[in-house]
Amino acid sequence: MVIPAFIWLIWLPLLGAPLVYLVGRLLSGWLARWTALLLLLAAWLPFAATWQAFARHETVAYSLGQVTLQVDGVSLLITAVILTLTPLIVLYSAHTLDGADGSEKYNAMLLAMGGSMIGLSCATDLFNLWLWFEATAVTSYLLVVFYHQQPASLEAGVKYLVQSVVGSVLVLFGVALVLAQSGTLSLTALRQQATPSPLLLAACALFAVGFGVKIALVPLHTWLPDAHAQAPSGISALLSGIVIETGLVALLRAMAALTAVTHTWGLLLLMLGAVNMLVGNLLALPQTQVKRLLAFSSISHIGYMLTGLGIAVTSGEVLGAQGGFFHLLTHGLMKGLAFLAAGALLYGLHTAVNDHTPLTIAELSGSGWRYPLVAVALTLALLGLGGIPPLAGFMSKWQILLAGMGSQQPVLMGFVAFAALNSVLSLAYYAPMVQMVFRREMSAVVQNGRSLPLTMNLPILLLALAIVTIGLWPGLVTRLTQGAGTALLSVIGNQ
Amino acid sequence: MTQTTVLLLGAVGVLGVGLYGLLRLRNLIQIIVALQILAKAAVLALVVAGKASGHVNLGQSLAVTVIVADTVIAVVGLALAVQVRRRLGTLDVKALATLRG
Amino acid sequence: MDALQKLMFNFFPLLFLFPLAGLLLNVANGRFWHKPIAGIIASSAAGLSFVVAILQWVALLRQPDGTVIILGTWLQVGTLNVPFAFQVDTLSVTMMLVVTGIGTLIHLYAIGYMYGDPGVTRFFVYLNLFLVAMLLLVSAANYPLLFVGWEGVGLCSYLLIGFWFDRGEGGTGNANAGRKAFVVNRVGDLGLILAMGLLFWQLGTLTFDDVFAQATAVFPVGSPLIVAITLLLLLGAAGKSAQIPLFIWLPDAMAGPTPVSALIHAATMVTAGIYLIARSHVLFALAPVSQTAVSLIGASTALLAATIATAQFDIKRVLAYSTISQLGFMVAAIGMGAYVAGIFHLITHAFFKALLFLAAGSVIHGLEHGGHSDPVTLQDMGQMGGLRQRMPITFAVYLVGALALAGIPPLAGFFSKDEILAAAWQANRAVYIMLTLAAFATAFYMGRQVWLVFMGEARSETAVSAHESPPIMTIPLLILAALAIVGGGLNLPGVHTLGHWLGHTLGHGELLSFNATVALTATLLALLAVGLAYWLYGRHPLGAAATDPLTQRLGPLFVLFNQGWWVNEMVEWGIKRPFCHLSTVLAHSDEAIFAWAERQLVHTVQRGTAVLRRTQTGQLNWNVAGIIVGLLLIWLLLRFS
Amino acid sequence: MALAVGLMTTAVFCGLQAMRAKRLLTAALWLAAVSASVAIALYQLGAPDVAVVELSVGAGLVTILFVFAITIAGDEAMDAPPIMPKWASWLLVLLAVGVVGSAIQATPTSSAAAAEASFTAVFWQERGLDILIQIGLIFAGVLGVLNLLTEEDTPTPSPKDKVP
Repeated sequence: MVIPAFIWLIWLPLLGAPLVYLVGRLLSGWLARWTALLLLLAAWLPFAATWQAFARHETVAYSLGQVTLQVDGVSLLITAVILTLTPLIVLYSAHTLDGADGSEKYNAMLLAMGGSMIGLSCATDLFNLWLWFEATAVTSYLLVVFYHQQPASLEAGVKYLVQSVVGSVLVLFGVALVLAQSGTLSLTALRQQATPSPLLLAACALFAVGFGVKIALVPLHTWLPDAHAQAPSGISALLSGIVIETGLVALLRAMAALTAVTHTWGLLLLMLGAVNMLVGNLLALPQTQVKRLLAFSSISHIGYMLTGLGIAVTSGEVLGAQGGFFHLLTHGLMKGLAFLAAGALLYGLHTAVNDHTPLTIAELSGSGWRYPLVAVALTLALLGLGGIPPLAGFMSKWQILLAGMGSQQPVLMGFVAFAALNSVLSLAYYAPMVQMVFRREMSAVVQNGRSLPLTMNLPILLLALAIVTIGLWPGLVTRLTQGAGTALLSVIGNQ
Repeated sequence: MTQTTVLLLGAVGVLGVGLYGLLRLRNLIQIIVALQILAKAAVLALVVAGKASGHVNLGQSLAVTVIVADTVIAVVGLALAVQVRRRLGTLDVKALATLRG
Repeated sequence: MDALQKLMFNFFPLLFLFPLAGLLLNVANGRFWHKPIAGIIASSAAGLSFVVAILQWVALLRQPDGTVIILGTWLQVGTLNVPFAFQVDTLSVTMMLVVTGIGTLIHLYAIGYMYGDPGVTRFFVYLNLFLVAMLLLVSAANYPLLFVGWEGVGLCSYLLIGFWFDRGEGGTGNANAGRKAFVVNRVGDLGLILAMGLLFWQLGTLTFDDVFAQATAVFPVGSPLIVAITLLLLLGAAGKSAQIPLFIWLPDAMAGPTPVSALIHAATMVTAGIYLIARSHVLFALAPVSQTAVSLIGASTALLAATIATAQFDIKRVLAYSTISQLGFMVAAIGMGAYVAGIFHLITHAFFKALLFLAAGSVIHGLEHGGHSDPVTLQDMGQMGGLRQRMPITFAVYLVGALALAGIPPLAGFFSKDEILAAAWQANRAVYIMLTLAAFATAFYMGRQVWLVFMGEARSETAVSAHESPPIMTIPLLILAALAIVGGGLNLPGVHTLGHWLGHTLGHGELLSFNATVALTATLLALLAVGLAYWLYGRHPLGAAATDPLTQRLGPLFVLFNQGWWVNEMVEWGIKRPFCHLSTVLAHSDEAIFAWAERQLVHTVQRGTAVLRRTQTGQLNWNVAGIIVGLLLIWLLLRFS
Repeated sequence: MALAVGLMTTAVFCGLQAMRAKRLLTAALWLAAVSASVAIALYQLGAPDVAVVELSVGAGLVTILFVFAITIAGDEAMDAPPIMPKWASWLLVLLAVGVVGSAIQATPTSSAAAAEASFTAVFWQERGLDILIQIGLIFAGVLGVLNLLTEEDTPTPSPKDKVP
């Protein structure tokens, strides 16, 4: 059997992980880092090949035994975001890890996490999906507590671990219920033969809750602000930018297979989305720590994605799915950038001078004059997150809004109006941060701040450019988001 | 009521015990015990489900995978608990509530 | 389109590129060169942009139907195609000329005004950024692009109001003012977003030409949907243009540096709402209800704000309320379909209100260099007086501005205001009466201000030591004063230059004939008001410790012996007291009501936040409980929906 | 049938004991008992292979791990009162169990054992991909634990002084 190129998208990072570890162990951490970087960049080659095959409308699939991995639009989108963010984060973390113990473990786990997330996005078997999900989760726990000397990291790690494990056991219970009822685990087969029954309905609820813990659906979100704020900044970027989104993909895959069981899951997504937006925004409002504020804002951004996807599921509006996935992509880049920039400031202002307390918003005062590049990038990211045109975040929210309006259903229009209101008010916490950055007076910590290494500035610059470019030419990524949107609609069927 | 139903209900019961433990316990290692109990429930449920649908061997192989995965989780959790004990001097999760609001 | 015209249109992108280049230069190099250079670069950028706008104007003179310039694709999703398209027609070019022209003068003035401020580079960066956004707003050829500019100017306004974030009440007053402006504006923006959503839903396009072409076919006159769309647009306009009930942010916005007040909060940004309604006039024509709503809101804003302005003591607050009131005139005009009159007043108002603000800035600047720096004292008219001799140029130009605003012929304000009043006379008597009363109050408070600030004797040491501002500030003032004098010539009755010009975009047919009765009434009322002001403030210059006679009854003996007591009593009880009381009461009640509403809103949000924060206990056990509650909720939702 | 009920009752009982245990070591031993009763149930069900794995790994290896961890971390006395009120915990647990349990009432019984490949074939071939991922999972776990247990020269708080 010919092994299709996309398998290398998964194997390259997964097999690369032990390699990187060994290189780091036996030779040097520096070499290990460059190996990791090289592997991740090399993964773009199979990506290009897969993209081409996909564009030719070939079925890109690979079976081992009875388990099949298959690429569709959603997997391509997720893979693109992973392959963009992960190498940048390897580069970004280089300086903070230099000389620290275990940099090779960090990079190896980063690779493993990337590989398992790509695998997750390709899974077509319910149990296989869970297993990839579990692999992603285990690597992410360990990355959250990478700085295990700090009590706060441990605290966040413990909460993350316990809540995630509860969620994953619930998913597993759902898998068991599905197996008991239908005797198959293949998502395609399930889609064809699932019929409404209390057992499958309970399974739906278990999937929603189990994956919902990872996505941080309110009220399952309590771990997120701790984990995302306490993790090393590069990991925070990855967690907020992509890990919670892969949870969303897993949820969509599982629920889409059971569409026949419950026609109301689109409404469920919309309602959860509305609650997430509101609660995320309200909780972000009083925050005084930069990273914690960003973490809470992730909760509300998941809400926008859910709104777009919910519109697609309820009304069959492809624009909604496209908008939801577009927001997934832009949020990945913007939140990634925001965390990287905040992390760079945290490094320059605190960590580099051996202060391990969190960075507060007040301490940002005047940092714009000391770190112009980082400050401008942070501003772009924050304003983009707040939906100020013409940045990327506005474009994706705008598509969701249009989808809701275009559906011509009053309920959906109500939901998008609520989303617009939330977006409008979210600036109440983004804007003061921007203003603080460009204040004239430098805070004491800014005056003592250390300069930032090139390896930190470069990823920030690249991501900032990407956001501005996507904002000005959203057409660049339309093919990705369109593919993902069509993929979702084709599996739930146009009702 | 058939044997499979009884066992499946039993699995739900064990799940409930685990959840109860997570709500009530304060000792981190004991919380990991509760997580293990949850995992037992899932293992049992998978095999019973396989049996009920006539794919007992499929259920078995999934269950083996789950046992392995949950052992990894137990190891990670225990290592974390040991670290917590070393850094904070206690296993009480109440001490792990500095991040809030 | 002939070759020359085409060539001039080719220059169009430079309109944005100059200010963009200016701000990038300043951002990149601001740290390295001397402060005044930042101002010079920013001003040149604005000036060059003005030249480009003139080129567009010349091009349109040859063939006035206008064109759409497409610079590339921007958004292409599903059926929606939004290009980077710019509308160059008589309306947008008029706005461009106002924005860049006044903008350039204010940039120049700001070089002097901001001299020595440590944040001067940042100031000019924001100012250039504002120009880019404002030009985008007025030249966009579709709603999303307009919205980009709309948000951009809002952001700049926020940044500039809070420019001196460390000043103001309790050290955070200015920052709070910025936030207030931002939030109120965003409420308006929500209206605009939803209006765009509804338009796209019904028409499947957001390009101006297509929307207007299809709207007449799709919407029957007065259909609920078009009424909803136009009312949402009105909400957007009310936010930006400070109309009832969203005007509360503008007076507080005066916390920003004075050039900002002149440029953003008087001459350009606040007129964006008027531009939006004028641009969407086809939609409003389909919804007579909304038109009536627009004109009533405009007229009541005009009257309310004018009464409040009579009872203010801060020199800039008087002008701020006056701006709200004049914006009300414009809104009322376009609500009645008198688009040309509205835009005409927009232009003349830009001249004389920018002039007044800058002159007020010159006063503040003059006092500041007298050695005092407390902004509250500096702007208190009670502490001024007698500046006529010490700041002669400022006094002269201020007088011109005040007379123009008061509507004294033949200054600019007379012609434009008269046209609005004439339109109101024909369209709606209630609106006419409100606007006439507002015009009367306008003349009165301007008279009061001139006397309090410039006439009489200095009432404080600060005022004694004041001196004239440098030429870099006074020259823009003189130019603006000249414009405020001759500005009325743009649209003389019977000639209608502006009417014909804008007619190419807004539709011909609305050329109001000169209404002698209205004009005479307005002029007489204005003179009467000025006379009243003189009678109160001019005949007996206030002493250093004297209070404003408006707040306190005049000494009864003095009144009794000089005027005959019954006349005085009649004036006192019949006109003056009620008038003053009304204005103070309005000023207070209005602030009280809005403050109450604001407090309630803030309180609710805070309470909600506090409750939510308590759920984030940080206790692992409670977190697991959250998961179980989530399971139950989701199951219920799936089971019973 | 009766055996199944008995085994399940035992499992739930042992689980509750593990939750109530005042010493960590006792809790770990009760956990092993749960594991054992589950393993017997699995065997009864006709799944001997997984029963063996559950006994050796679940009851054996995991218990050893717990004993190790408890030895390192110390067997703290647990007399602190729980944070959640008892009634609330019971209510939530019963509701959750009720939701899932009520769905199970109607378990299908298509136990007409389909012709199925042997356990070995299913495990090693049909689900081969799962095994590969498991290896990745184990690798990640090992790496992480190695990192977590790296000794630093930061002072370790003595067992007596607790964080205030």
